Amino acid sequence: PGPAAAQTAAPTLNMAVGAPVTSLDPHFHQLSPNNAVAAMIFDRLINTDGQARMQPGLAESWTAIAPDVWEFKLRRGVRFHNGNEFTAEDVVFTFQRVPNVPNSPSSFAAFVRPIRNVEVVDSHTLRITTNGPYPLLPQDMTNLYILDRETHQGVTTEDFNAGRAAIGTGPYRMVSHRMGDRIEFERNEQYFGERPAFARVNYRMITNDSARTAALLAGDVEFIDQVPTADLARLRQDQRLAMSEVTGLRLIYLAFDHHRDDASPFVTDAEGRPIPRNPLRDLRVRRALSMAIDRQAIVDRVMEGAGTPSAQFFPPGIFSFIPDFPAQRPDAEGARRLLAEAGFPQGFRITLHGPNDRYPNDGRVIQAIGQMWTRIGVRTAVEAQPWTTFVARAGRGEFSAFLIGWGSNPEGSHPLRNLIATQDRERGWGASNRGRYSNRAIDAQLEQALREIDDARREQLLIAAQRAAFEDVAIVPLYIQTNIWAMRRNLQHASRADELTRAQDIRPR
Amino acid sequence: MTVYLLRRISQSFLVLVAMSMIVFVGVYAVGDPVEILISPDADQMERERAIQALGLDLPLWEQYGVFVWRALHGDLGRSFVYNEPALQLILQKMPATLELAFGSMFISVLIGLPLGMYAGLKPDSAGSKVIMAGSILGFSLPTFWVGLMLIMVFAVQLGWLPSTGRGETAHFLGLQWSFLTANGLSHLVMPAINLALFKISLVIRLTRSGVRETMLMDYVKFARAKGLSPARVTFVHVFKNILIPVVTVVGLELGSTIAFSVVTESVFAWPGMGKLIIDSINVLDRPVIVAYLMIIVLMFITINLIVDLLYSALDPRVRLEGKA
Amino acid sequence: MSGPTLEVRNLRTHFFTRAGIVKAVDGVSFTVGRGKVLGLVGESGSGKTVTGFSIIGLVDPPGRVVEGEILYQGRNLATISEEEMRHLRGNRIAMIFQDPMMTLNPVLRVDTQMIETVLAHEKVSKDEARQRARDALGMVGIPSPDERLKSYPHQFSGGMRQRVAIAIALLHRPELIIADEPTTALDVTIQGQILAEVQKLAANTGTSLIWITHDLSVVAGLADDIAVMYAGRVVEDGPVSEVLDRPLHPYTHGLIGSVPSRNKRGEPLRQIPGMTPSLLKLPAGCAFRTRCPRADDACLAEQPLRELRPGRQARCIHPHLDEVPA
Amino acid sequence: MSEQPIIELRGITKRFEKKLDFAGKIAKRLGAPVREEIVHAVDGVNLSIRKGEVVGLVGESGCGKSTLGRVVAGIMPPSEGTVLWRGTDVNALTGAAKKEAQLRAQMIFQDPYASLNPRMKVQDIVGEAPLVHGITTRGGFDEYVDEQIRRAGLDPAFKKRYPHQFSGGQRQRIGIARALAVKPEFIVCDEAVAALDVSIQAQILNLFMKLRAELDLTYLFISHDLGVVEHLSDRVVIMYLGRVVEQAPSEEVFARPNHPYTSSLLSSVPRIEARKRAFAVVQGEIPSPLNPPSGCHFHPRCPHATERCKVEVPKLREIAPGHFSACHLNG
Amino acid sequence: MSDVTLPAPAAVKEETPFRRFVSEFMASKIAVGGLVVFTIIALLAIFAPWIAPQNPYDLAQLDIMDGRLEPGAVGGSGITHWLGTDDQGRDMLSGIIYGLRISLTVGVGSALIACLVGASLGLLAAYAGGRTDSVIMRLVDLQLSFPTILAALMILAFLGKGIMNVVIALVIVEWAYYARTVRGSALVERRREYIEAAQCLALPTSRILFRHLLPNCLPPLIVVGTIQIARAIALEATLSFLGLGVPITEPSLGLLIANGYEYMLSGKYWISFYPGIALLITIVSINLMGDHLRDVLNPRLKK
Ligand SMILES: Nc1ncnc2c1ncn2[C@@H]1O[C@H](COP(=O)(O)OP(=O)(O)OP(=O)(O)O)[C@@H](O)[C@H]1O
Ligand SMILES: Nc1ncnc2c1ncn2[C@@H]1O[C@H](COP(=O)(O)OP(=O)(O)OP(=O)(O)O)[C@@H](O)[C@H]1O
Ligand SMILES: [Mg+2]
Ligand SMILES: [Mg+2]
Repeated sequence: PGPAAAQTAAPTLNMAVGAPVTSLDPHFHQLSPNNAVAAMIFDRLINTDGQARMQPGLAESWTAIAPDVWEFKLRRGVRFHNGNEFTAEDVVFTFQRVPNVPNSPSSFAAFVRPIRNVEVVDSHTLRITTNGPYPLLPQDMTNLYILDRETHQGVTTEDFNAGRAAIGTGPYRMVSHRMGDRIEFERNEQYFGERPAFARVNYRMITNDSARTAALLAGDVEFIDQVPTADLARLRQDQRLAMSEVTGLRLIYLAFDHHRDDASPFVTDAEGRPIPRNPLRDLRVRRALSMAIDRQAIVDRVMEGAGTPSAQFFPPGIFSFIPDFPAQRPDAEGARRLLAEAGFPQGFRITLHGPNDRYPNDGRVIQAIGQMWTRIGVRTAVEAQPWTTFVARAGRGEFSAFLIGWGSNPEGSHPLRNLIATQDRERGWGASNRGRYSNRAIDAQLEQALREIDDARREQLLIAAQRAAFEDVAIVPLYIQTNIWAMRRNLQHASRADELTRAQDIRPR
Repeated sequence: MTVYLLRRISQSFLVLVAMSMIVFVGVYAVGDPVEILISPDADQMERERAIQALGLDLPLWEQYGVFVWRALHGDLGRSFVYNEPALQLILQKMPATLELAFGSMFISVLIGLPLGMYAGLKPDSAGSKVIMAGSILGFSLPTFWVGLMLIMVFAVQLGWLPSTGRGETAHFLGLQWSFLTANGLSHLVMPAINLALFKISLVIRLTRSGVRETMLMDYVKFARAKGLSPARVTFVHVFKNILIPVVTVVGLELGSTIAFSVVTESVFAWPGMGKLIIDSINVLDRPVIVAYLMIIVLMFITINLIVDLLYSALDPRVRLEGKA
Repeated sequence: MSGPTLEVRNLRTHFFTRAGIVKAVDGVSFTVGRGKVLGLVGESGSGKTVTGFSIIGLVDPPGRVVEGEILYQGRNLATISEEEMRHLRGNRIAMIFQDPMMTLNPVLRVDTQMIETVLAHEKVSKDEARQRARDALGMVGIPSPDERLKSYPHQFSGGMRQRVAIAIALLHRPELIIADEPTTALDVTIQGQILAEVQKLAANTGTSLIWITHDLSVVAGLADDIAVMYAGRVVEDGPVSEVLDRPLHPYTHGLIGSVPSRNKRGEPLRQIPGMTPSLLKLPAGCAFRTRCPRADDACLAEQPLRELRPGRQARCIHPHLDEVPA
Repeated sequence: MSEQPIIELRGITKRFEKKLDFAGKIAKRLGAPVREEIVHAVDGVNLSIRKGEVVGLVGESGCGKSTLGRVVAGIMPPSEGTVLWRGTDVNALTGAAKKEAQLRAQMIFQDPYASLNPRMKVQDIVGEAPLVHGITTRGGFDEYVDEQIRRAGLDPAFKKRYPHQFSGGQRQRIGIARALAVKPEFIVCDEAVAALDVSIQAQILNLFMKLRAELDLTYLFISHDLGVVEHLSDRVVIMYLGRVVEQAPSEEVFARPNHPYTSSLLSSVPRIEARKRAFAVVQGEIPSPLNPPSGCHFHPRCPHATERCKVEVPKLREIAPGHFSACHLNG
Repeated sequence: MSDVTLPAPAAVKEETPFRRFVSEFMASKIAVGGLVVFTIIALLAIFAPWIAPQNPYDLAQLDIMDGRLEPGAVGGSGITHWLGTDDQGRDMLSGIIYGLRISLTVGVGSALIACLVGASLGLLAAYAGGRTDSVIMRLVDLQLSFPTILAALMILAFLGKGIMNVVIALVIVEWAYYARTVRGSALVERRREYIEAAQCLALPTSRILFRHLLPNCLPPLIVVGTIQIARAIALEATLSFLGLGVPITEPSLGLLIANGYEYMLSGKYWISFYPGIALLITIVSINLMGDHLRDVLNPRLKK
């Protein structure tokens, strides 16, 4: 059946997502589910495609006219849902609002902080001056949703949630919103870009994994995201269903206590006595622990194939991917040898921590790693706990080794700056460097890359810095998650590496 | 009566204060909401700004003081996550939970009372043994497991009922209710049954033991000695007496159902308060947690009060003045 | 005047318990004449209450009437259907229970409990039934019956509750009232009041009464005839004055002897040695044998109720034929 | 009979108050019809009992007999007044002396089923207190308990049994053994035979009298059965709504009752000698102790009541040697 | 005087309350069935290390390559997994036997401790009355309106993870039920004459409380106890479902079920089904006993 037939048959799309949308205010809380919905209602200057590559959005083009000056040419004839025209003033207004959203627990302010000055050249041209050379400005612009100066003057988060202010230029307009339950959308017939396939969308939130799958199987919804890996095999076999998959941008990795020279809190010797020095400071030990892990087995057995073993942040095809750096092969023998070299022929004991409600199968993965480490003589106790308690303790550096994940912007500087770089309050580096890894050489390379406007040269610098970090086992990358959506057979979906689930990506087959 | 109410109110007030303090200290100990809420790539500056924006920079006792001060003015704080008044958030979700709780209570009484009466009147019959053994199943299996089983059978396999969600709603008293539409009602059935299972067992058990004890009372025998029909003896003399414990326990259960239908709500994606509180606990959204508990405590107190009043309506021997 | 209101012949009611068969009533016979008061006395546990329940057919399992005839105006109540029995109960035969605190349903108003009794046996309007209830309350001397009808039992004192129970028994002007120790739980002054009511009643309406008690003094003042029970059997019966003044059976003799007013002040009371045997294993022959000063081997044989004097029967081989208790 | 009273009650008053709590006080301020509820269970009772005497305490249900008994037995402190034990104030004592005084007065309860702990063996019920108080030792325990049980007329072979295995009369004997085991001099019998059958009642009453003779015990015998009291007591005290209305030697009371209440009480008692008699009705309902009538409490039911009875509380006055009565009719 | 010493009541054998209780309990076939099943379960749990084919808590004995094997399959280490394996390659049969152990420890342990705490407080409340009573009962109210999950989270935060901490969480949740029950019956028992008799005998208060009052409040306590054991086991399962239960490497029955829950839609029924059956049997057996206990211990139903 052609698209037209499918459309008349099902003008409404019922879809369910696994993470609740907490706010329709696009500048209130940086959270994937919120961003996905914002991307349906609003637009950004620069959009991203399924592979996280930049595409013209409300800006038709952008160029660096000086190392610290960017010029954006805006699209003409774009109108907000209420008919107001989109102009450069709206962008300026948006930049002003972003840092001033009251009570925001996780604001978007960091994206406008590098901006020193915005100059409106004409109604559809902007010149943005940054504090020093800032190559990441376009990347930052992919995160900011543009509001209308007239409409959104003085509106509050509640106005967005109530629908009064949920007015953008995006492909859908919001019809109704029941917090934490569902949002109903209607197609924006005036949309400047590709016309979405469905006239109405019923966007439901079903947080329980099995319930979401059941809703799809029962036919209550036609499309779901975050397909639980346990159900993959069954869903793949189901003739009525189709899947859409893409390797994402979220790396699951292990972090170690690099911070303590003396005893690390959850490490003891093979007999359970304290060890006065922290073995995890020894590169050989870290290598051994990484080597002991059979990533392919974890991906196959625990993740049911929904992942790609990796030794670095990104999958191929992403800017600053290290081409000749394959995932570590398991080598228990080699690992034992390295341990012996490092002075632990009997191994030692360690507790591996991790969350049990954050990433798919997180609790299972740490158990599997526990098995593998125990097999090379590192007797591992495994402790999983809810993210709520886990993350604060991890942040305070209370653990010796723990599993955690990181979803990157598609640019090596992003994970490097946050996970690897030495913690530095001034520069805002190392925010999530919970193992307190520190390597001055890498810091220097990163600093240089962050001033390099030329993409090719910047990529080389970033590759070198990443390589150095992984060779020093700053963290132990495990695998990159695959994002999976499931739908009725008569639908198709343009998958997205950035995990956003949006109605405009779904079309009848 | 007035004294009784006053006493209840003053005691309730103390309970509220104690509860809010426990929650404040408890949530503080569990973790740091900023760690959970903030984007992981936010730098230190961002973090500090967020901490300040949420008022978490003050010492705990000062935060508590601010809370109390505002609470006395009717403001229970704003949600960290939703940036909406916590009270409003909770009240939005309340109808969903209320109808689920009342639905399940209704089912459990509808099924439990007759079965319990039967089991009590004929304690040695095979039927009553089956009922009693069956009622154990009601609380043997974890709710989440039974819930998914229901979905599998009735939604996925048979396709009789919708799997999850709340369905269409209709306006009534300015709120959205799903029991008023056929579609909404069909959504309500399964979660309500899931939640009712435990209560059905409870009601059966209570009713049975109540009937057995009441049947032995002299006044039942005297009623028979008056020549009343067995039906009148059972449905007037016995029934009204067993209603007393049943109403008490069902009332208290209603409270805990409203408060803690967390698991059922999450399995059936039922957008009620239970899901709100578990979500809020997961992100340590303290204003919502505190406001929620305040409301729950108040609700418990109110339900207790209503139960007591009902109790005295049903049992004329109980005079409220006499109770401590 | 035709025959007696009630004639019980060789009634046996047994309880089939796990521990064994409890022969609570084991061959009881007596007759209640029209308008007469029969006092049924005996020790605690001797089967008085069970006899009463057997008559109105309310013996609960594991108990059962296993033998005997209960002839009420010629009909054998032991064999009629439950439905027929129900129409007699509360209507022609009424019962008043021992404990006034427990006989009225605490959660129903007094009027409900009275009106339902009227409606159970007669098709009358609710208002008429209420009128009847009010009259009955007035009859037993409850002041302002209209208000009292609207009360709950707990708002009444014990004596008033017992009077309500009596009023309920009177609603249909029954031919027979079985009163099971209705004053045992009450004070002497209140007891006096109730006894006065009952007397008035029997005199005015011609109702027959079975008055169950173990208080001989009450029976003395109230009854025409008396039947003494011991261990599930009637051991002696006859007119009140006869039995009390010239008891035949040693048990009756002992019982009367223990009443304090029959003893000299300050001296030890006369007492029956030993205690009531368990109904589960009664000694063979005369059940009183083990406690009886006159017992001998002859008592090992079963004794029938024999007429020893005109109108006087007793179940004893060695009756007190000549002595008069002090 | 010796001269000094073994026990003397002076102005004993016992009130049961339901005080207003904080909420109640506020409600009262707000005009709610609440008030403190006070039951004058015992109201200014004076009584002295000589060694070896049996004093019968008679009255209607709820008139305060048990409460007075409990005060005398030391289970309850009086609200006002003093209990003098051989001339010393019991409440002024402390420590060992107090315990000693407590043990000298014991109580036997009405309900033979409720007054024994169903989960204790007879030997523990009887022997626990003597052991705790050092009256006997572990070694001498068995012998001591046997002796107590035997004295109460039970077979010591049954001391390892539990109360439910005994009949009412036997249970009452266990209660007696328990009281006697701490070697009391004075025993309060609170309706100790009310729950028993006439034939068993006779056994227990005989036991009381035998023990009195053997152990030189003094009794306060509470009952509403005038027949029993008449048989047993040397002196009778009659109470009405918390007050003593008449007090006289036994023969005197039954022969010449003075107070109208006593007369009506006596006339209500059924007697085995009286055949087919007409029962008399005492006028009026028993008043609530919560809200007792003014003046003489009995006036609403009294056939001879005058205006004075409604306002003035009559004093207990000696109208004949040893015969006291509280009635205005006595002039 | 022949009449002073009464003859013995005609009882055949020495009957203690306990013996009588046992004989009455044994009279019900269903209750005995429950007892037998429960005994078997308890023995399985106690002797788990000698019975289970594998130590499911030893990570060294697990291999994820054996994960999710079907019932009856033979794993890499040569063990036949009669009930299949879970995602970690844990033998389900061993997991269930060990899981029973934890579930019973948690259920019985928490019920016992909660009973101890609750009963003492309830007793105190009833005996002392007045302000003590009010304070304790308001605490009970507070507890009953406090969400289990939040309580468990707080304990997790204060004390970290572990079986003992789950027990503590359950105790904190459950003591209030016991306190309420005991107070209720103690209020009645306190007015009995045998308590007055004990006071009259000048026995110390503690003795009166624990030797006289407490034993007479036991029957309702035992009944509540059997129900609460079942409830505690089920509650632990729910906590595990929410990620707040026992450590994941030492799964209880509840955690096994919660783990298998995710596989229920995928056809790998055994991961959740068999532990579910084991839990069902355990709870049913406890409650069959409890139900009958309730009847045996209820004096009003006896004649
Ligand atoms: N349901 C029953 N099961 C077994 N035995 C019973 C039952 N009901 C009564 N009995 C037995 O029947 C016997 C007679 O009991 P009944 O109540 O008639 O005595 P009673 O003469 O009325 O005594 P009381 O003066 O104490 O009321 C008693 O021994 C009692 O134990
Ligand atoms: N603990 C108490 N609290 C409140 N009031 C009480 C208490 N104990 C007794 N009373 C009241 O005190 C009054 C006297 O009671 P008491 O038990 O002394 O009477 P009694 O003469 O022994 O009655 P009975 O003959 O029924 O045993 C009654 O009105 C009773 O309600
Ligand atoms: Mg009887
Ligand atoms: Mg008394």
